[in-house]
Amino acid sequence: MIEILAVLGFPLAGAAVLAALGERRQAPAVNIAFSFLTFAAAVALTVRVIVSGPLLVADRQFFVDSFNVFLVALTAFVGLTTAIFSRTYMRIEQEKGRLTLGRLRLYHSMYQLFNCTMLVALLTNNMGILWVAMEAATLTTVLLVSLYRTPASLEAAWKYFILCGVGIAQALFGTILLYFAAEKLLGGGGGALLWTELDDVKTQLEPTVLSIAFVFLLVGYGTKVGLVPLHNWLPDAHAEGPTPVSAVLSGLLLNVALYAVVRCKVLVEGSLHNSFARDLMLGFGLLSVVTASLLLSRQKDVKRLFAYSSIEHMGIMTFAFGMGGAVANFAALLHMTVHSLTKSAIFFTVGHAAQASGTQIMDDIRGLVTASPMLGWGLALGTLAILGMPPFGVFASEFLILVTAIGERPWAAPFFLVALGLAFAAVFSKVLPMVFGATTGGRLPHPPAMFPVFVHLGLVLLLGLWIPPFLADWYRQAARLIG
Amino acid sequence: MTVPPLSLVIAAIVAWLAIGTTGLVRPRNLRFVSRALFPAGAIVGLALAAVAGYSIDLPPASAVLPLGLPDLPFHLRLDALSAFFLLLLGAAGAAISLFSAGYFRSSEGTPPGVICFQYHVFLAAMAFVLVADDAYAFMVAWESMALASFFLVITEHRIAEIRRAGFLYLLIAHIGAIAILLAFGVLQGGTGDYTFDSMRAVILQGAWPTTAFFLALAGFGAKAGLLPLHIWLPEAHPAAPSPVSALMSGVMLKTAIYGLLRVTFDLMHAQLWWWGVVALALGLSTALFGVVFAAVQTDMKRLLAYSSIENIGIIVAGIGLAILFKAYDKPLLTAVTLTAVLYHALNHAFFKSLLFLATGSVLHATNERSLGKLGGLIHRMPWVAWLALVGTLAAAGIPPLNGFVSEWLLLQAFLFTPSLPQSFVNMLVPLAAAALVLSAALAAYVMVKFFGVVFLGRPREPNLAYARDAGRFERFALIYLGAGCVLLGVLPVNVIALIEPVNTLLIGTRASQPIADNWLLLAPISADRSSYSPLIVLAVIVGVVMLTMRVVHRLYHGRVRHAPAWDCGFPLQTPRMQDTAEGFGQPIRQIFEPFFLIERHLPSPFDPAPRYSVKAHDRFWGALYLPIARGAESLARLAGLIQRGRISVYLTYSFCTLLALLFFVR
Amino acid sequence: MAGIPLYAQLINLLAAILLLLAFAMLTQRRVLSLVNLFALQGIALGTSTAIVAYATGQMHLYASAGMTFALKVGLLPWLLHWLIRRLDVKWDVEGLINVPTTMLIGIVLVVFSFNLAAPISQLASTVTRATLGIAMASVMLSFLMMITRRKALPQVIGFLAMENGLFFAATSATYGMPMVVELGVALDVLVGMMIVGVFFFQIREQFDSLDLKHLEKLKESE
Amino acid sequence: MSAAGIASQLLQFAIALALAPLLVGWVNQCRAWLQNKSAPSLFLPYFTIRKLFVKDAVVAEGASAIFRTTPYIVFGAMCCAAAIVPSLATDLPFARAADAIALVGLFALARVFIALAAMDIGTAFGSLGARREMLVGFLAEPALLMVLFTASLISGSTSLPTIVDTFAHRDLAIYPSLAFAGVAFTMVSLAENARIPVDNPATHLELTMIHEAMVLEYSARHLALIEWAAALKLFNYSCIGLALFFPWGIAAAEDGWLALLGAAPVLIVKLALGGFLLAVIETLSAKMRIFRAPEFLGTAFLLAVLAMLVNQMLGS
Repeated sequence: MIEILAVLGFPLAGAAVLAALGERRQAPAVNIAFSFLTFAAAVALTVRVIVSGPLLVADRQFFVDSFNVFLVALTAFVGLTTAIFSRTYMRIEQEKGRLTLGRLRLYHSMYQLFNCTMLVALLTNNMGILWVAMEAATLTTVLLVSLYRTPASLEAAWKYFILCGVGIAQALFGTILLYFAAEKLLGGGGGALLWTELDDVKTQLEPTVLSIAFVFLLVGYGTKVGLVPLHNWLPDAHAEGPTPVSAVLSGLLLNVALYAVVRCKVLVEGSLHNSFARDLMLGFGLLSVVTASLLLSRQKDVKRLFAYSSIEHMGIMTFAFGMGGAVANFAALLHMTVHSLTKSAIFFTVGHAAQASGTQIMDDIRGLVTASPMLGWGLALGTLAILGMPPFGVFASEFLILVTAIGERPWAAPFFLVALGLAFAAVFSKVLPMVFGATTGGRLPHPPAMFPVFVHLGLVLLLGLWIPPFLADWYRQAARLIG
Repeated sequence: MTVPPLSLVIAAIVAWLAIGTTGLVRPRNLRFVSRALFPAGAIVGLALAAVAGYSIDLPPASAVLPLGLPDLPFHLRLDALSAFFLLLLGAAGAAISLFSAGYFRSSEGTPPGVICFQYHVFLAAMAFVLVADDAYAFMVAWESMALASFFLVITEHRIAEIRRAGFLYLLIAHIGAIAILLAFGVLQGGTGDYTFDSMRAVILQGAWPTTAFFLALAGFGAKAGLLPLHIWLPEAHPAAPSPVSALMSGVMLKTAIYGLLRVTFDLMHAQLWWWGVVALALGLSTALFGVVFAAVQTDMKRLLAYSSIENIGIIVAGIGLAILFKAYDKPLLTAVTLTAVLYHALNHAFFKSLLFLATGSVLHATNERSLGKLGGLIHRMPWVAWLALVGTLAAAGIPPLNGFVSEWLLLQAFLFTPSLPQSFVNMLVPLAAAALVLSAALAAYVMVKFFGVVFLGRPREPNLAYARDAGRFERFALIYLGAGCVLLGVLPVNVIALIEPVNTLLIGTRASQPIADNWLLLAPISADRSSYSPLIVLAVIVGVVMLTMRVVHRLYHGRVRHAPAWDCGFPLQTPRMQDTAEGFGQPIRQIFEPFFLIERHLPSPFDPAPRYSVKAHDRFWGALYLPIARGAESLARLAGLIQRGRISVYLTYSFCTLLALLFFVR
Repeated sequence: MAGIPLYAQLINLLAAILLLLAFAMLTQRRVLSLVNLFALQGIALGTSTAIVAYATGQMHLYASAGMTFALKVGLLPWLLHWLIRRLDVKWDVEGLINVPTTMLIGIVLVVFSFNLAAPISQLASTVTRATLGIAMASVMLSFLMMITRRKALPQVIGFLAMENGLFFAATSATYGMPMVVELGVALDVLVGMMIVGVFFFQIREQFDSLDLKHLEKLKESE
Repeated sequence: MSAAGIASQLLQFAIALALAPLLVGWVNQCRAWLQNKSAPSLFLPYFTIRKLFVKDAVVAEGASAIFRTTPYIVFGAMCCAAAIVPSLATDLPFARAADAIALVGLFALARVFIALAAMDIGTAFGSLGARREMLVGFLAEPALLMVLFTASLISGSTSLPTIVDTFAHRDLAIYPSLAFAGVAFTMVSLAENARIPVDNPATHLELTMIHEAMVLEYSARHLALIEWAAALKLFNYSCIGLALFFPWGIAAAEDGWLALLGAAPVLIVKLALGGFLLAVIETLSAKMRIFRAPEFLGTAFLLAVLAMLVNQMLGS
């Protein structure tokens, strides 16, 4: 119980402290410290769950099982590395005069609050609180996206706020219907919204209400996941905000939204006894992969390019969860991990690259390898990892997903492969001239924070070649749980 | 044997990786990298070749590594087929590593340490491909090989064409890998078990074997450079530094051949005869296309790259013929054809690496690649010239050397086809034999052009006078490869004894009687039917030549006077009057006009500095690749319409999705 | 209507009023009256929650009714009025498509929501199950209103109207969610409004107008 | 490897060496008569070769070792080829080591070396001749191999003595495939030996010559060897033609000395007739433009493939 309190308490405390002394010079260091404490608490919680199995504490309000504990650990870890990266990044931004100290204060406190909301969304057992946490996450990041006060960032923030607000509202309606269906069985009061309760009784829930509820929930949380017809806010929000925010948005928030969708799918799956929920997710997933890979080739801005790549990868994960079965779920969970690690690493390098050449337009960034070799190689390896080149983990999960797709839904495999081929062609043709060739980029005033990048890529490489046994059982348990 | 060969092979792979990573420790230190690491890599290569040679006739050994996915760890297997190709990789790899010891200088491109790392990861990945025994391990090794070679191709990434060539190479390699993955998907036949053993057990029904075969042909053809997917080869090989292009041309293309043999002969049982016909036709058209384009090239490395396409075409044609024979259940004829295929693969690895390394030395001495600016190098670079002559004769398929032996075996195989029941095939095969012979003859034309324009005649540029011969390491590597070409050509019987177990593995039954009985005479079916003994031919020729030389010199005094060239009495002679590369290729351009897309630049009559240039382009760019690119472009523009920018439009998307789903649910 | 108890009839009446107000807001031209209609909707929502609290005796519903009154009738409308005065955006507001077509689409939406909610309401044990359809209809209508508005402020008001519809669905269909969730939703809406206020000032400062046509540069289709 | 075998092998090798210049002289004489010119002496080629041997060799400055060794290699290859082709008897132990395909390979070896030597000097004519020689080479070689394939398909083996044995002792049936092959073979041998339709042996007109352009720079003993090798090549080609299409009179392997002696006059008569036929062809036809050569050799190639197809179809 203490771990959960610690995991949630530290970011909240961090947000408060940073709100108070955000002005001072050592605010980034404090930010890192709090992130580190959160990470430590998350590790403690993970160990606790491994040792003693799922936790249901605080009068069943918080529920930690093998599915969300690895997401908590991942969120805390990426939060820590992003904090480390943002220290150097923000110092360079400050020296460039693009951010004042006041805004930095807002940035640091909102960053910690955002971490807290994500962790609450992951740990809570109450579907209502899950919705509230998601809404809070949206609100905290809206301000972060519009930190630079440029017309483009304002537009991105406004669209982000309206589209996600409307999406989340649908999710609220879905939650209400869920509550409505559950209330008949579990009676009024708090019990009807608890996931564990719903999970036990899901077979008797009313199918028609559940299917309509799932539609609202899928459209709601699907907007946050960035599934294609609802994805329009994602490229703008991820490209216009400061890089640490884009990294955390792309790396973590999308995962948390998908986590929520999967939680709902588990309930609906139990009651509907047909594959309606899974087919819906399959359809959205495949549509996202194909459309995103098509849109990739039209990008001019490097962060928009990788935002679309996030849409594509979220599509892959939704497709995998949609297929269901032990192997596909296992692959989807693995893909979640490696995608957030690789994507955040890429955003770190892209951030520094943009700072070095002063622009995010890809045609003006040239020859990173010669300007600063670490940055160039980091971006090259990161891009190859995200495109699913083998030694890296993304290939392992994509291999498993493709293999199950060929087995269970052969009609989908060709679309998948064509989309992956198109994405490879588009992204690599734009990144290759950026990394290699004669250099135009200037030097960075401070050495780029490449430590987080190579830690992430190292982990992804490790996962590509050898998945540690404890992690493998973790994923297997979660996969069985998801069903 | 105390240590099983498979673990030795794994040890070799790990050794290569270790050498590579030590290179990374001090990337800028050239002496350490070239004097210690590359020779070490060469020694590991030799050891690998020895182990592979030894274990070729041992029963297959397999092992499981703890790496890989939890429920699909890496399976490894060393059987006769992978042992043979490991032998090829080790032997050729050792020479090329030795050459690179002397070749790499601290150029401004990637630091030598990084090159050493990428190089040895490339070697390790290729070795891993040859021993992988399940789809996941194979794909990981396959694409790591493509990735490592991609980074090697763009070592001098300052130049735009090299970056473009690198991108094209990795893109087509990736598409090929996707096709291979689909092929494995079909081969596992719904069992969900992706190890090769289970694929061997699965009997596919209906149209699945055909789809699997054609997917594998497309996938491995993309890496080997078969016709429609060959575009990257003439771009990527010349772009890479010479030792890397030698490794790619000599060895990497053979991993694609290994993959094709593994899938068609080992994993799939049912072989339909018309697969063979398709592979035969595709192979021969690739061979003809490759050699015709090689004849009109003006860049020596592009010329060799196109000639690699030709040799790969011949090998795939041989595989097609082998499939044809196996489909009609003629084990002996399949054995002869497969021997020819494997023998040619080994030969090509040797003589193509020799030629690419020779161009490497020429490039280093003159740093000039276009044939128009070379010439007369035999005087200043005798070692390189004479060893390149050995490679040229081998590539042209001249009797005593190895190129001729594999061509001879393949022609013998073509001669046995009349025994096939299918009358249509009996008609087709003479034409196939004719096309094969035509491409072999054209190969001679190309090689004469290559050697003549580069090494013979008078130097076309003044700075060629300062060209120095190759260094110690480079010379030793060239000698090793030259000796390899000669030995492979002169001792075919022993080499075929090496290939015998591979045939038995691939065909299943033991061939009725060995192809080569006594060590001197190569007689595939029976001695009186057809036989060829290169050793005797070489001995007779050398004997006669020595005899005439002694007789002429002793009987008639051997006084020689040096004078300016006679040249029918024309007084004025300048080096520019020699044939240029375009000139030597002109007859081919004339005869094979429809093959090319010719772009001519003719000077106008009052042009102060008339420049005449002609470029022969590849029709496939316009016919196949640009339409695909344009199609993808227009599709993307269509998709771009979604992101129109207006928030109300986005809200409508969300609203319509909601209504559609609700309507659908009710 | 006679068979069911008085409070149910009152709730159905208030539901009808809520639907009427949603329609009115959909087609309203002037921003000021839009804010007043939103306040009226708040009142209707508050009273219906209070009636449900009285009928089911759930104490926390009284608290949420009080919160609705405080928030949706008091604070938010005052905040909107203050914003309108500071940004002087009192001019007329025309929608993207003309009023008759919006009305037509609105009616179609209401019909669709009714027969979508019909099977669910049979299952509801609560007396006021019929209101679920109305709540869904008002959510759809406010969604439509957000789509058809050109200016930022009316869009935000549409968003708040949607929150009202959801809140009404929560109270009428299921006699209110657990207290913690109610608080969370209210808090989110409040913070949302604070942020919107900040946005308005920034957009005003950048584009010196709140028209959404300035916010259309991030796109792919050029 | 019986003693008789070695003896007949050496005998045929010696006869080939001796008779080759005579055949060239005979052809030149016939041609002079047909063009009613006074014919040079029959033994003129012997005199020229002897004369050339005693002269001082003049070698161009830029020439490398290839230039000086090529005559010996070309001569060696031609001798090797002569040892394979059965002219008097089919008892040739060395033929066991190299079959028809190896024969074509030997011709290719000679052609490649002579082309390289031509390019070695670095003059315009050398590379011009080399390019044209390789052009004729890569078109003629496939046709030659197709002819040999047809013969080996009929006889079931690719080694020349076995082919001759099967052909010599078969009953006199009409083989249409062999007829086509014969015509194709004559066209190919005309091209390969630089005879009139493709190249004029006697000419020194720079623009038209192919073979002469390559040996332009040779003198004295090198030129002698090249001339002798060319004569030997013509002799080899005629022997192959006789062996494949007129095999009667070649002593079988097991016959004794008598058959060998008996076969000599038959060979001489056949060669005389062949030489005369060659002279007739040369007088009747004119030299073609170099880019007409591909069509000429293309028809030869077509005929050879047609022969093979006919053999498949009719079984004969």
